[in-house]
Amino acid sequence: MSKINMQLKELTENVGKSYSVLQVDYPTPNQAALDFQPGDVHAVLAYLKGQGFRQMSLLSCVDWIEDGQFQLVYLLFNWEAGLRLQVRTRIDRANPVFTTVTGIYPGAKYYERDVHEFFGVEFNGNPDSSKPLFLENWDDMPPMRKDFDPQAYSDRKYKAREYKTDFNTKAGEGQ
Amino acid sequence: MVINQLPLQILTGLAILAFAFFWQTSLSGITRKIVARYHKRYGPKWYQEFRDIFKLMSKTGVTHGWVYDFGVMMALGGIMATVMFMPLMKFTAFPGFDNFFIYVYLFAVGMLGMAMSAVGSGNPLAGIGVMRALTQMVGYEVPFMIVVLAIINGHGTSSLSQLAAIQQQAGVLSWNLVKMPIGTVAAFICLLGMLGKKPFETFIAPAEIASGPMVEYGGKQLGMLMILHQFSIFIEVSLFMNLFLGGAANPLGFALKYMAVYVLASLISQAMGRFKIDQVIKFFYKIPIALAILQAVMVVYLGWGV
Amino acid sequence: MATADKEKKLKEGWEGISRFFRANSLWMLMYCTGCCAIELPQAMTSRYDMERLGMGPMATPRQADVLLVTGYLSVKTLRRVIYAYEQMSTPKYIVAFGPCTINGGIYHDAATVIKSLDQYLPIDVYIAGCMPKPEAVMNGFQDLIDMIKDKTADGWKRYRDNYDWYKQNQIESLGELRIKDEYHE
Amino acid sequence: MKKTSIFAPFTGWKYLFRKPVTIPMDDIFKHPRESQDNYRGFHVNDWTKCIGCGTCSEICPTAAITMAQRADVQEEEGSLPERPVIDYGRCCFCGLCVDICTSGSLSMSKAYLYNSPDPEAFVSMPTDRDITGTPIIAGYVKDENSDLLDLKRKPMPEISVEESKRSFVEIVRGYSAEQAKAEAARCVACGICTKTCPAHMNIPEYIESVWKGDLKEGLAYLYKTNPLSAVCGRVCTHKCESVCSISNRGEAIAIRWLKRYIIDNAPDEAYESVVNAKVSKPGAGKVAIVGSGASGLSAAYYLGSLGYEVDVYERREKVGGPMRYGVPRYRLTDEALDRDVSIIRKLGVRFITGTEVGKDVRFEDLQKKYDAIFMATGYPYTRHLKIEGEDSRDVVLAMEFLSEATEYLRGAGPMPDIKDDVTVIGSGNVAFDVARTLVRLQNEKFGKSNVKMMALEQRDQIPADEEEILAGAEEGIEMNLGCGPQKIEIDLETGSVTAIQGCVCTRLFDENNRFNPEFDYNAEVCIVAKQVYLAVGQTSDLSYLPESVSNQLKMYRGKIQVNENRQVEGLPWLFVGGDLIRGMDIINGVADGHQAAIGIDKLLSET
Amino acid sequence: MKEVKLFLGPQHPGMHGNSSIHMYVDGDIIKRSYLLPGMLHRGFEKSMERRTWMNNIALIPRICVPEPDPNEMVFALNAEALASVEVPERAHWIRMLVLELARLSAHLMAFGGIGGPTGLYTAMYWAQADRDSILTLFEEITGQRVYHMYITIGGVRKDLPKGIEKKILAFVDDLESRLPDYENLVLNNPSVQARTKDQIMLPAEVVWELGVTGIGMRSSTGKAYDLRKVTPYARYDKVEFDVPTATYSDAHTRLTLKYLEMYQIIRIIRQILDLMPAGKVREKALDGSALRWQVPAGQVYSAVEASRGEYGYYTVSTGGTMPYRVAVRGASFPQATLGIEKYLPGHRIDDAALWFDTMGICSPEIDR
Repeated sequence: MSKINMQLKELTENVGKSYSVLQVDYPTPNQAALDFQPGDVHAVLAYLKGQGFRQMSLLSCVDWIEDGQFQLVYLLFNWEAGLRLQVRTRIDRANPVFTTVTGIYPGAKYYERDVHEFFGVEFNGNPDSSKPLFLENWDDMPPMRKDFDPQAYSDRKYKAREYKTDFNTKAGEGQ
Repeated sequence: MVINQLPLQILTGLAILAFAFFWQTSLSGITRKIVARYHKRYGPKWYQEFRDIFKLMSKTGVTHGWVYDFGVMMALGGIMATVMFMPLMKFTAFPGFDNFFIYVYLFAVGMLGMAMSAVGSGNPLAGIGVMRALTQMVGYEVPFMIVVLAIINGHGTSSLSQLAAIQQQAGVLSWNLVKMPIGTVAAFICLLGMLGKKPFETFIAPAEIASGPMVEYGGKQLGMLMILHQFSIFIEVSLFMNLFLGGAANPLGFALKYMAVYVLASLISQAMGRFKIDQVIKFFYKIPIALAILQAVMVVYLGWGV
Repeated sequence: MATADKEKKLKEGWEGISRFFRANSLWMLMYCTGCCAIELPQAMTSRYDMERLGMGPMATPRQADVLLVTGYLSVKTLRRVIYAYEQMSTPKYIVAFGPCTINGGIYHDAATVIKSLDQYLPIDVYIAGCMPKPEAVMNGFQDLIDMIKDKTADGWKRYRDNYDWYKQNQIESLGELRIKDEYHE
Repeated sequence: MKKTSIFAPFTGWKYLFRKPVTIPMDDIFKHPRESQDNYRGFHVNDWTKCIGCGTCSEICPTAAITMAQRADVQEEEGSLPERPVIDYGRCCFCGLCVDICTSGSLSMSKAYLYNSPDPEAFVSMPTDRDITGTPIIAGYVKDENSDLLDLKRKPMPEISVEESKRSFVEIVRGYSAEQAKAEAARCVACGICTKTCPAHMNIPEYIESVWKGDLKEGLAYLYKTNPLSAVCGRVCTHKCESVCSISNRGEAIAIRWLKRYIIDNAPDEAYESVVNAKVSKPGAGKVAIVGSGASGLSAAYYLGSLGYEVDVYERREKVGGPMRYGVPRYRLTDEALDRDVSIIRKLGVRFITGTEVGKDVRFEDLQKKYDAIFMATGYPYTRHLKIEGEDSRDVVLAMEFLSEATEYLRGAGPMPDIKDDVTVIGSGNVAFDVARTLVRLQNEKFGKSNVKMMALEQRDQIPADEEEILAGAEEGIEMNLGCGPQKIEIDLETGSVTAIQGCVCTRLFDENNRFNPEFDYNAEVCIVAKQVYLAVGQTSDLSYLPESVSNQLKMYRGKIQVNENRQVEGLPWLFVGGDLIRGMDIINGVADGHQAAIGIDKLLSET
Repeated sequence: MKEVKLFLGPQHPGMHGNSSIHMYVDGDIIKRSYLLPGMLHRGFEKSMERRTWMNNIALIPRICVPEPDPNEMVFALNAEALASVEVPERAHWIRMLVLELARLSAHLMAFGGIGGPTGLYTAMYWAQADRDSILTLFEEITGQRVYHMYITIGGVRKDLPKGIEKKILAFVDDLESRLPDYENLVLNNPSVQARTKDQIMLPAEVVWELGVTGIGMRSSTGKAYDLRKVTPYARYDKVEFDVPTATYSDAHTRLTLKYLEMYQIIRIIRQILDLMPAGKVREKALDGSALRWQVPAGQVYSAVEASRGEYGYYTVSTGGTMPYRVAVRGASFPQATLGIEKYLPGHRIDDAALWFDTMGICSPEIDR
């Protein structure tokens, strides 16, 4: 892996001065992953937006079922410098509630709905966050959770085809 | 009119009706092939339109209430009546009854039936389509009427066969196309509007209102609508031909002139996008109306082109 | 007896003529339900020019003869497909594209995608390939045309005759057929 | 950019007069256009190449491929009678099955037209025709870039030849954890090896354990079918590797080395759990095992773990038989063997060493004392050649020599009397063991080596393992192939060997594929040697059996006939295994021991 | 007048793909609207967690149907970043070639697709025919017309077939000579301009608010915000090309940029064919057979510039044979969801389909 972008390094150091960064990681030379306490996220995002990270590319969620946590990942991008940041935080899986960031990044509204629908994370302050979006008449747990088995659900709900042609041959039957 | 001539007249009218159907339906197919060449392809068989219509007639129909059913019948009846009055080459089913205003009146019956039926289907898109169609009618009727009134004024008659006869006196030079080119252009633009050719396809607009008035039609009703469509094209193109291209004295002339008008309209349609309804109105009240008034002034006050 | 025979013959004759017209004028419903729809524009436009078969796209189910199920159907789409199919006027046909309609295809383990379409709707022709090339699509339609001529394209009759069975399957997988929520009041 | 103009769109009308780009109808319907090369159409399977490994079914991202059992497929080593069936109601035409196909039998045709009103028609078993049934035009085939198998074996760390030929240090060092994981990752878990392995070891399973890093589980899998894994992990003839599906196009998985990796690296508590595995109902009865070779130890382990009282009789001082006294140390260390033996010992099995049945204890006494007897005395004696000069003191027998050599190395005996110019007759694994041991001993004694080998076989017929042949050549062994010894020249004065006279062998097997060499007596070969080592096969000695027993034994081609439980017909208490019933091979012995244990358990638990 | 509810889609000729816009209209003016997605929801992200790294290559092209290759590219980029794989030089260039051809085909489709909402079907007929030539090239390069499954972890699946360079060159030469026809038909057509000029605006503030990328972003900000320039991947730093930009983003500008980009794509393709080195096309960096490939643990996001904008995957691996989590950033997600809710109202019904089209919305990537 080539050298890590200096500007990015500087930036993460600066963030570290004002906020408590739990962990820093550089998956690629111009991408940094920063972990924060849930409480810090909004302030950090607001700060970063002022630092040129004007675009939130994606809000995603990872289900760390063994740790009993959901990890929220805000992917920010700085178009001027070509730098990308993962702002990550972990929240309790049993009581998945977080506060919306639509005040900082209005574009997050539908990503939050997406995360709510697929993981069941509530976003306080997002008026539509609990409305269904992609799914209709959904009658199971949020489907992106790790303990959801789509195969079992599918087998239960939708009949698969049972072919009548049997290609197995027993002795003496062969062509 | 003598009473005992009526059966014969009706027979002639039916013959014209039959001819109109076969001619226009075939021509629609042929035009599809020509347009296909513009698309860099071959297109369907020339008799494809017949297949479509007969197929639709063989399907089951759906009803959305009596207004819907009655409207279709009324529209088709009105249009068929209009066709029967149309002079075809030298034949006229009801001599003396080929006054321009008769078509305008009878045609309106058909349109009204169509509008009733479409609204009767209850689909909001159909409603929007009908509204758009009527709005568009307001748009193109005004310039068209001005041009036609100028012609009537200039030639002193409103009988289509007589207007055609007048234009046939001195060959091409006596056509209104030559005598009143500006008005012809205006009228041709209006013809595009009447035919629903782009850029004036707004009331069909599949991408916006899912084919508008036709949205709820299927099976037999749609078949009738297609027949109606062919007849109305026949009426509109024939009108234009009789008014500006000197009608037709012989089958060849008829075929050539008719084809020229219809194919040109279709080709223009394929090279154009569609306007929005407000743009349609603005357009008609800007360019064609200006041209039409100019022509009317030239004819009525300056006496040019008479 | 003689008149009955005559009537029967007449009816058959009319049926035969109808079939000829139906076979050569198939209007498809423009409904892109899944990925296989991406080859339909190719098939319909200049390169393959499907209009030569007398086929054309239609804007609404009422006008169409053929419903194309282009690949996988999520349950959300299936509801709408059933709705569209029931609106079409008979005779109507369904052509199913790709493996997903036969046995679930690559989405066989997805929670929102149905597996075998013939549980819910009657299929007249299946076309193999992921996705079928435009030529395969056209050959599939040619098969449908031949079937219409042979009177074997009778999916709509099957649907009518086994309506309860189809409905039951639909309800089993979909819960309710017509959604009533804030989006569909 | 040009200017906007009302006439701009009409310039396109020029296409009205140009040829359309449309494909003619005939090219679509009558004779459809051929796809481009490389097209991923419908599947074609070359049944002559297909081995039924099912890897296609494993990789399939849509679970479209199932394997059908086919009775019309010849049962062969290295293949399963199964063939893929493809569900085109699933297939996504990705071609991953083609890319991973171990034998290269799967490919795709260029066909793309297939439709049917019947969904049943979309499942097909590809043969040389695809689902369309028309003669195929080849489409997608894999190449080295798209191949999804790893055809290259991870190299095994070994000590250098220079070092190895001067010492008896184990040549192979064994995989590191990363190497073992990487090697295990190559496996496609087809299970063809399991079928071929005489002991039917759970090979894919324990390889998967290595790959997952779960050595405890791996060890449990090993002990399910083979208690001599430490030995087999080093010196097994690995028939499994020769049928490995990867070996169709690449290098087989190093199954033996992975087994060794488990044994060498499994934590001690894993062994504990193996030993302490509880049996639901301990067996009751006493079993005598005669001989402590592979089959004897194997039977002892399984019987011991079932709770039987087991006594193993061994004529030598230490248990292990040929594993102790035959296989040289550079291939199999005593420590490895001791490890296996210690596990067996922990099960409560008693080893009665230095006691030869028939001499120190009578067979009839055993018969009285025990409920069942497992006879696993093997082939401990070297076969003679029966040629002139064979009885010279400079003609040494292989087994005897190896035994002396191993005793010397463990410090229990003197250095064998070797000379600086020797020839080994034979080309089996034993011959190579002898030759390579000689190289080392000569290096030790003389500082240089001069070992020759003489064999009837040609290079491609040599029965020894390929790696033995290569290593032997590397160590400087001179091979004289395709000639049979006729006479050993002896210096009449000193009585010592001077050379071997032989002649060229023209044929090894006759039409019936039976061993029946023919010689060209005019083409003579003479190899100078001061000592000749005979390694042309071994033989058994059943003289310890009383007549009442030996009369009842049925022999066929020198082997005792037994039923599937290794039970002698007519003598239900007598079980036989190992070399006595089939070819000499440790893994065969292990399998026999296991099977016999099952048979004995059945016998004793039923009575 | 009372508000009437209209549906644009899922079954609607103006709707590209299977998606639905619900509109409350007053007269012809849309008062409220929102997207009802999910008709194409297949649970990709879940399916990807259930398939091995290689099997995912077969699955993911389906996320965006008109332009599937960016999927394969970002997936491979993520796996390569996690496993620190160096891709062979030639593979980089082949990837670029495939991506550019895919971009060209997507642009042609979108450019011709303007024929739907504006009624200029001729554009569609022409563009689709040219697109077919690209698909035929794809068939020869990759083995399939639409779902190529070609870019894979460590490189590409197969080397280019012999003689393909000539065919590609012949095609781009031919297309370039005919591009002015498209310009005349669409861009210079007054009737199309009437529909597109000064219509369906996308101001820069809205771009930043929603997070719109791609042509939408470049057409309003006036800056070369193209990931190929900003964070070059593959070998985009070795080829010369311009990124057309504008500061006034109406539908016509966006169409024009799309048109201009086609020239740039052709320029890039020519350079690729010129500069492409010989050599290996695939580095088999992951141990073992594809059944047991494991990618080291880590969390990484990669994005490429698709025809519609920034297209990215966020991949989480825990070192297993399957990705632990993959999140897909569809390039058109922001404008299709929040954009329709906030900025479609106020337009006329006539413009809804055109709005959907010129914003570059692709429904399968939104639904996943």
